[in-house]
Amino acid sequence: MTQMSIAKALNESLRTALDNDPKVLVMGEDVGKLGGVFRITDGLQKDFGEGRVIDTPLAESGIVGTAIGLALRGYRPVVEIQFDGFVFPAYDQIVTQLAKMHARALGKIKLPVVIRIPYAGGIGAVEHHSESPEVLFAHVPGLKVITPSNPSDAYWMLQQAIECDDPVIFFEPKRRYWDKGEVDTSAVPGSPHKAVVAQEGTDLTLAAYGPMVKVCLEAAAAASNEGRSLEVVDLRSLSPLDFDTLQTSVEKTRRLVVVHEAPVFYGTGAEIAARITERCFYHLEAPVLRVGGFHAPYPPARLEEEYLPGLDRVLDAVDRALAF
Amino acid sequence: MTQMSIAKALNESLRTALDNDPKVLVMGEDVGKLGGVFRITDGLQKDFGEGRVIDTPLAESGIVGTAIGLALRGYRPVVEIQFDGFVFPAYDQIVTQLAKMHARALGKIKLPVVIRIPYAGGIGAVEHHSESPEVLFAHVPGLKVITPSNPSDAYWMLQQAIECDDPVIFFEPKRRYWDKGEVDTSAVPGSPHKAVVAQEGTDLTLAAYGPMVKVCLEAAAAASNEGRSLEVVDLRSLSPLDFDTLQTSVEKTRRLVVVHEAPVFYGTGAEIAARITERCFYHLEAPVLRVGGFHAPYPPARLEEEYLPGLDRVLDAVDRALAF
Amino acid sequence: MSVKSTAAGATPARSGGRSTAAPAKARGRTARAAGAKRRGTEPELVQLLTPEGERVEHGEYSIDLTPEELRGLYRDMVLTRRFDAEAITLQRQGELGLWASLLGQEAAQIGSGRATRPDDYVFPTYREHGVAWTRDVDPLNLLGMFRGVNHGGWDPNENNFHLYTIVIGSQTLHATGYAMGVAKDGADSAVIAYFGDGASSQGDVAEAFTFAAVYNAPVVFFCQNNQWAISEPTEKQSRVPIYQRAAGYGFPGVRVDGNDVLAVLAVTRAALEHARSGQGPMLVEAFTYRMGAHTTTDDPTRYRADEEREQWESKDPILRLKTYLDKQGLADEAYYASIEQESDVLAKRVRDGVRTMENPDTMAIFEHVYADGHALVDEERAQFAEYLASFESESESESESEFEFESESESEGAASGEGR
Amino acid sequence: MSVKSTAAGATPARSGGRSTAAPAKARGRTARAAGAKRRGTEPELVQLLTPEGERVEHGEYSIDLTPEELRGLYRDMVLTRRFDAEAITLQRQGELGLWASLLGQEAAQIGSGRATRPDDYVFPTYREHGVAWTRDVDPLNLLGMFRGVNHGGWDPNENNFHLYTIVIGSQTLHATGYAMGVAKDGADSAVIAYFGDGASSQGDVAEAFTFAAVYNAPVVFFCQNNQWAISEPTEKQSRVPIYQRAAGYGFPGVRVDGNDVLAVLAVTRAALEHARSGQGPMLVEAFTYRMGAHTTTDDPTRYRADEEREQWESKDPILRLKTYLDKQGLADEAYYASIEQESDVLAKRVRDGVRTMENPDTMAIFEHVYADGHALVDEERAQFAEYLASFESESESESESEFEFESESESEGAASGEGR
Ligand SMILES: Cc1ncc(C[n+]2csc(CCOP(=O)(O)OP(=O)(O)O)c2C)c(N)n1
Ligand SMILES: Cc1ncc(C[n+]2csc(CCOP(=O)(O)OP(=O)(O)O)c2C)c(N)n1
Ligand SMILES: [Mg+2]
Ligand SMILES: [Mg+2]
Repeated sequence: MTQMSIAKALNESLRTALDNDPKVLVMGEDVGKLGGVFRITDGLQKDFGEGRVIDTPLAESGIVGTAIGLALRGYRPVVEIQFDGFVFPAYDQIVTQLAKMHARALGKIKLPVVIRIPYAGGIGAVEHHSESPEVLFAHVPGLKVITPSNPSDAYWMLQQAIECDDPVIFFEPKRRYWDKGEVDTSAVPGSPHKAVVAQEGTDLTLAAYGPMVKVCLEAAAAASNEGRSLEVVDLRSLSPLDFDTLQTSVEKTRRLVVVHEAPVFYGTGAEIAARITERCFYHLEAPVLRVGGFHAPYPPARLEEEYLPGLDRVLDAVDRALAF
Repeated sequence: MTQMSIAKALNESLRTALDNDPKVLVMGEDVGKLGGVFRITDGLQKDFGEGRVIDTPLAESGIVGTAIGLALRGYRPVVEIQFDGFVFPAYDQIVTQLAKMHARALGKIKLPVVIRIPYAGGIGAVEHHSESPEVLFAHVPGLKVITPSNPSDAYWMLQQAIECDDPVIFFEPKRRYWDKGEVDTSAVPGSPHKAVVAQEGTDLTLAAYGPMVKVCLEAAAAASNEGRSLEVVDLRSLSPLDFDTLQTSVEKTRRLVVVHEAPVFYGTGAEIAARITERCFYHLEAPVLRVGGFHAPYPPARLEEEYLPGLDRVLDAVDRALAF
Repeated sequence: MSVKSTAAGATPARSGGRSTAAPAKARGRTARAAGAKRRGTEPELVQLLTPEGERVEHGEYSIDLTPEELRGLYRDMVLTRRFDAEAITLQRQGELGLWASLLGQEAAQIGSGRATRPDDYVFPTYREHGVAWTRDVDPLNLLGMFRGVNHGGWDPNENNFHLYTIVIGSQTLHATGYAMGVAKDGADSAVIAYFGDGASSQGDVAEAFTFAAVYNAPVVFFCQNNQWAISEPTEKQSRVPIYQRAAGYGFPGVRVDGNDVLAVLAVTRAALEHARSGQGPMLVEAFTYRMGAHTTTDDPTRYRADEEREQWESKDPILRLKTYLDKQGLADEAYYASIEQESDVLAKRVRDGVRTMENPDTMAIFEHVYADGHALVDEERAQFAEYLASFESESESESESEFEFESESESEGAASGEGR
Repeated sequence: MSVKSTAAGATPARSGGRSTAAPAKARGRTARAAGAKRRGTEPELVQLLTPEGERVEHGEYSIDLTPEELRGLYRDMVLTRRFDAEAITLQRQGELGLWASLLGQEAAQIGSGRATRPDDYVFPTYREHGVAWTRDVDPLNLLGMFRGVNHGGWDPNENNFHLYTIVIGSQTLHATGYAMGVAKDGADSAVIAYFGDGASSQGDVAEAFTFAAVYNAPVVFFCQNNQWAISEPTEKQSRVPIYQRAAGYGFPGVRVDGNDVLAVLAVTRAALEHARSGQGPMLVEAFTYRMGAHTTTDDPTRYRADEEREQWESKDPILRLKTYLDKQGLADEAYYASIEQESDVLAKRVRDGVRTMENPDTMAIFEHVYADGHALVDEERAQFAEYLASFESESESESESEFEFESESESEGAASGEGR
C-alpha cells in the first residue's frame, strides 16, 4: 500500500506493463524525453528505450493507424492522445478500423490497443483541452470505454486495459491527476467493468464516473449534514455499463441522479436514465435526473467554474428528485 | 403538387437552391458528371457548370475543411458525403471546426454549410455503407441535425438547411430514395425542427425519423387491425429535438416506443426516453421502450433483414409497453 | 523580384483537363528505348515489355525469368481474369451483391504479388483479387463480403494477406505500423500496401508516408493508378504524377508500366528488397487502366468516352505477355488450351462454391464484436434469441434452429466473462 | 536487378538523430554567395541579410527597401517582441492562463505579414502575434483566449485575419477553401496559411496541398519551421526539408532564412504574387528557431540543450537588422530610443488592457452556439438563469446581475426562432 497520485499511479502502471510484457509499447506525441505534457510517461523512455516508448509524428490518425498495424504484428500499443480535443483526427481509425477489425475478421485477429485520453475540464485551459467526448466512443460497438476516479483504479484499470484483447478507450480525469490515494500494487483487482458503491446511502443514488465522483462524494457529505443519506456509485466503465449494480442501488434508494461533465443532450446520462427507468419502473419515485454540461461548446476558462457541475448543481438536482 | 421520389425531390431542391442563390455550391466525390452514386446531383453540373458543382479529391476532411473556407468567403457549400461510413475522416473538421467556429468568433462569422449524408441500411450493401451515426453529430453543440422521411420533407428541409446560417447535418434515408410522394414546391413549409404527427392514435406513441417512419406507419396500420390505435410521430429533427410535440402526444397516449436503426446503446432513443420520462413522469403507464440496432457492427447484407427493426420487432415492443 | 523558376523542381501543370495524363502515357511508351534517362522533369515509365510484346531493357530495372516463370505469370493473369469475369457473372445472376472488377490491372497485381515472399505481408484495398491469388488465398474467401455473408472473415495471418479495406487509404497506416513492428522484430521481411490513385488524396496516406519515412519502416506503397476514382480522373487528385510525391517525404518513388507484368515484377522486387535491406519505404506507381466499371453498380458511360477504353485494349497486359511468349516460342496451343481448361475448372469451382455458400446464422450478429466479451452483447444476444424463440413457439415449425440459438447464446455468454 | 539511384530524385536521409537539420543550417549560411545554384540536391536557404548584418544578393529573390521601410520592419519586430515579453510577464503574474511565445520568430512573422496586402487573407495558428501586428489586429484581441475570457472572439473580416486555430493543421484547409472562393470571385487577392513543422505531419495539411494544387487556389502555405513541436525535433516529422514536400503535389516550395526579415519579405511577396497571378499555390518554409518554451507551461530543459539555443541567439532576427541599420547609418540612438519608448507605451497599454479585461457574463455560455437559434439552448439558458436566480433570491444580494440574466435570456430567446 502506497500513497500516490493518479498521475503517479498511471506512470507506475505503464512501467509495470512495459516490464511484464516486451510486446507493450507506449506511443504518442511528446511521450519520450518530455514524459508527456502531464508527465504520465515520465522516465519511461529513459528506462525502456526509444523502441518501446515512441515519440510519434504530430498526426493522431497516423498514431492510431500505425498502432493498429503494430497490434496486427503482435504488439500491444498504449497510445497517448495529448488532450481530449485532439482525438478527433483519429476518430475514423478508431471507429471504422480499430473497433470493427476483430469482427471483420470473424475473430481471427485481435486488436489489443489502449488509447489513453486525458479528458474533461477544470484546469483553466484554452479551447479543446477540456472536452468530455466519452459518449462518442461508448456508442460504438467494438470499443470498451473505462475511466478511473482514483489512484488505485488508475493503476489497476490501466493494467487491465493493457491486458485486454479488445481496444480500450481509457479516459483519464486530468484535473484529478494530482489527487492522492492508496494504491496496493499487489492486490487482485476486480473486473474493470463493474461499478462500485463508493459511498453507501439510502435516500437517493448519485451515479458518476471519472472527475465527477469526487464532486458526488462531496455532495453526499454535504447532504448528510442536512440529514440526507446519498449513495454514490462510481460507474468506472461506460462500455459495458454495469446496470446491475446501479439497479440494485436504485431499487434501494428509489431515486437516481446521474452526473457528468459532458453535455447532457444525448450524453451518457441519457442511456443510464433510459435503461434504469426500464429496469426499475415500479421502484422509481422520481424520474432519473441528469446534471451535466449544456448544449454549448466548453466555455473559456473564466466560465468553467460556473459551467461545470459542482456541489450546488448536484444538490439542486437532489432536491428536485426528492421533491417528487 | 407533383408526385416524385425522395431522390428526385432532393435533386429538385438542389437545383432550386443553385438557381436562387449564386453563392450555393454543391461539392463532393463524383457529384459532377456521374451525378453522385445515388444520382442526387444528376444533371446539376451540366446545368450549373464545374464552378458550382464541384468534383472534389477523394478526401473527406479536405472536402469539409475547404467547404468551411468557402463559407468564410461567403459561399454556401452543400457537401455530399458518399456514404455514412465515410464521414469519419471529416469528423474532426465537423465537430472541432464547423460546429465551434461561430462560437469561437463570438458570432461574428457564420458557417452555412450543409453536409448531406445518405445513411442507414436496407440496401444490401457491403460494410460501411449502412451505418446510422446520427447521435455522433446530434450530441455535438453547434450542429443541427435533420432527416426527412418523405419526398415533401426532402425537398423543403433541404431548402431550409441551405438557407440556415448554421451548419446542418442532413441525413438522407437512402433506402427510401425511390419512395414516391406528393411534393408541393410552392407551399410555405413549417420549421424543419418541428416534429409532426404522421398518424394520429390514442393507445401508444411511436417516435421515429428517417427510414423508420415508414416502418412505424406500417406497424400502426397492422396494429389497427388488432384494434390498437398507435400514434406515429415523425421527429424530423434530432438537434434540436421537438420534445413539445412528443410530450403532447405522450400525455395523450401515456406510452412511448422509440424506433431507430442506430445501436440502442447511447443512441438517440436514450435522450428521448430520458427527457420524456422527466417531462411526463406522472403520465407514463410504462417505461419508454426502445427498438433499434444491437451493440454490434452493422452486419453483412444477408443478415440485415433480421438485424433491422421491422414490423415484428416494433409490434413486439408495442406489446411489451402495453403489457405494463 | 521574380520567381524565375520553381524552387523545388516542381512542374506546375495546368489544372483541369485530362491533358496531364495523356502525355504521360505517350511518354511512357517512348521509354522503350533502353537506357532512357530516368531523371528528366517528365514522368517516365519503367517498361520491360512493350505493348507489342517486345522485350526491352531498362537502365535500372532488369529481370531474367525462366520460361516456366514467364508462363506462370501468364497463367496467373489468365486465371485471375477468369475468376474476375466469373464474379461479374455471379453478380449479374444475383449471387453476389456487388463486385469490384480488376479487369485491366492483372499485370499490376500479378507482377507485384509475385514479387512478394511468403514472409512478406500484404495490405490490399478491395480490388486486389490478383494479389490474393499470388498469396494462395482461396478465391472463395474474397467473395464472402461481396455476397454479403461476412465482411471478409478470412484469417489474415494464414497467407499474410490482410482483409480487404473499404474505407479509402486506411490500410496504408496499418501496413506502416505492421512494418514498424517487422523492423522492431529485426525480421527481414517487407510489407506492401496497395492503394489507388484516388486514395492518394487521403490524409491517411500522407501520414503513412510520414510515419514510414520517419521510422524507416520496410514498407512498399504500391499505388495502382488506374486513372479513375469512380467517375473522377486522376487530375482531380493530383496535377503531377503520383510517384513524385515520395521524394517530398524523403524516399524514392518510381512509375512503372502497370500493364507490363515483367516491369511490375522487377520494380516491385527491387522496392521490396530496398525495404528489406533497411533502406526504408519506397513508392511504386503502377500506371494502368481500369478497363471495366468501378463496380458492378457503376455506369462508366456517364463519365468517360469509349475510345479511351479502346485505346487501352491495345495495351492489354495478358495479350502483351502472350505475344511475347508466342514470339519467343515459349508456349504452344496445347499450353494455352491447358490454361483455358484450368480456367474452366476454377470458374466452376467458384460458381459452385458461391452458390453453396451458407448464409450466416442470425445469431452471428452478436459474434466477434469483442474478443474478451461484453455484458451488453451477452444481454442483447439472449434477449434476441428469446424474441426469435417466441415466433418459433408460436409456429412450432423450426424448433431445431431455436435450440441452436439458445445453445449458442449460452455457451458464448459463459465464455465471455468481461475484462480480466 | 538493382536500384542504382532513387527514381524521383529523392534524398533518403538517415532517420533519427538531429543530423539532417544541422547541415541544412550550415549550408544555409553558405548560400550567402550570390547566384548560388538553387537546384542542388541539398536544401538551400534564401538569404538576403547574413547573421552578421551584411546585405547579400540572391539569384532569384531580390528586394529594394527604403530606409523608412527598413526601419519599419525593425520597429515591427521590436514592438512584437516587447508585446510577447509583456504577455509572458502577465502570464507569470497570473493575468493570463497561458502564453505561446514567438520569441525568435519575429522575422518570419513580420517579413511574411508585411508581404501581405490588405485584401489578402491570413489564416494563423496560435503563435502568429507578429503577423497579427502587421494586420493591425489589436494585440489585446489576441490575449482574450490566453486569459480565458473567450476562444478568440475577434471579427476575422475586420483585418482579414482569421481566428487562432489550436487543433494542429486544420486552418490550412480553411485557407485553401477560402482561396478557392477568392478564385471563384475572380479577385486578385491571395491567402496565406501559417503552420508549423510539427503540423506538416497532419493529414489535413497534405489534403490542403492536394486541394490547392488541383484547384490551382491562390494560397501560400507558410511553414515556420522553428525546429520543435513541443519536445519533438523536426526529424520526428520529416527526414527531408519540409519545403521539398511541395514538388510532389505539383507546386513550388522554397526554404528561406526565417531569421532574415528581408529574405522572408522578398520570398513571401514573390509567393503571394505567384498566387495572385493565377499560378496557384506555393510553399514557403521559413527556417527559424523557437527561442523560448513551447508555451509558458513547457519546460524545454527536459528535452533540449541550452547550447542549441545559444547558437541561435547569434542569429537573432532583430539584432541582425539592427546591425545592418547601424552599418548603413540608417538609424541613430534617437530613433532606437523612440522605438523603446513606443515599446513601453505598448507594454503599458497591454498590461492595463489585460488587467481591466472583463470576465464574461455567466450567461455567455449560451451565446453564439448557433446563429439561427436552437430550442434546447433557449431552454437550458432559461433554466440556468432560474437556477442562478434561486441563489440570488436566497441571498438577496446581487439582484442586478439577476435581472441581467433574465433580460438577456428573454431577448435571445425571442430572437432565436429556430430554423427558417
Ligand atoms: C473514405 C472513403 N470515401 C469514399 C469512399 C467511396 N469510394 C469507394 S471506391 C472510391 C474510389 C477509389 O478510387 P481509387 O483510390 O483510385 O481506387 P480504385 O477504385 O480505382 O481501385 C470511392 C470514392 C470510400 N470507400 N471511402
Ligand atoms: C491535433 C492536435 N494534436 C496535438 C495538439 C497539441 N499540440 C499543441 S502545439 C503542438 C506542437 C506544434 O508544433 P508545430 O506545428 O511545430 O508548431 P509550433 O508550436 O512549433 O509553433 C502540439 C502537439 C494540438 N494542438 N492539436
Ligand atoms: Mg483508381
Ligand atoms: Mg514547431
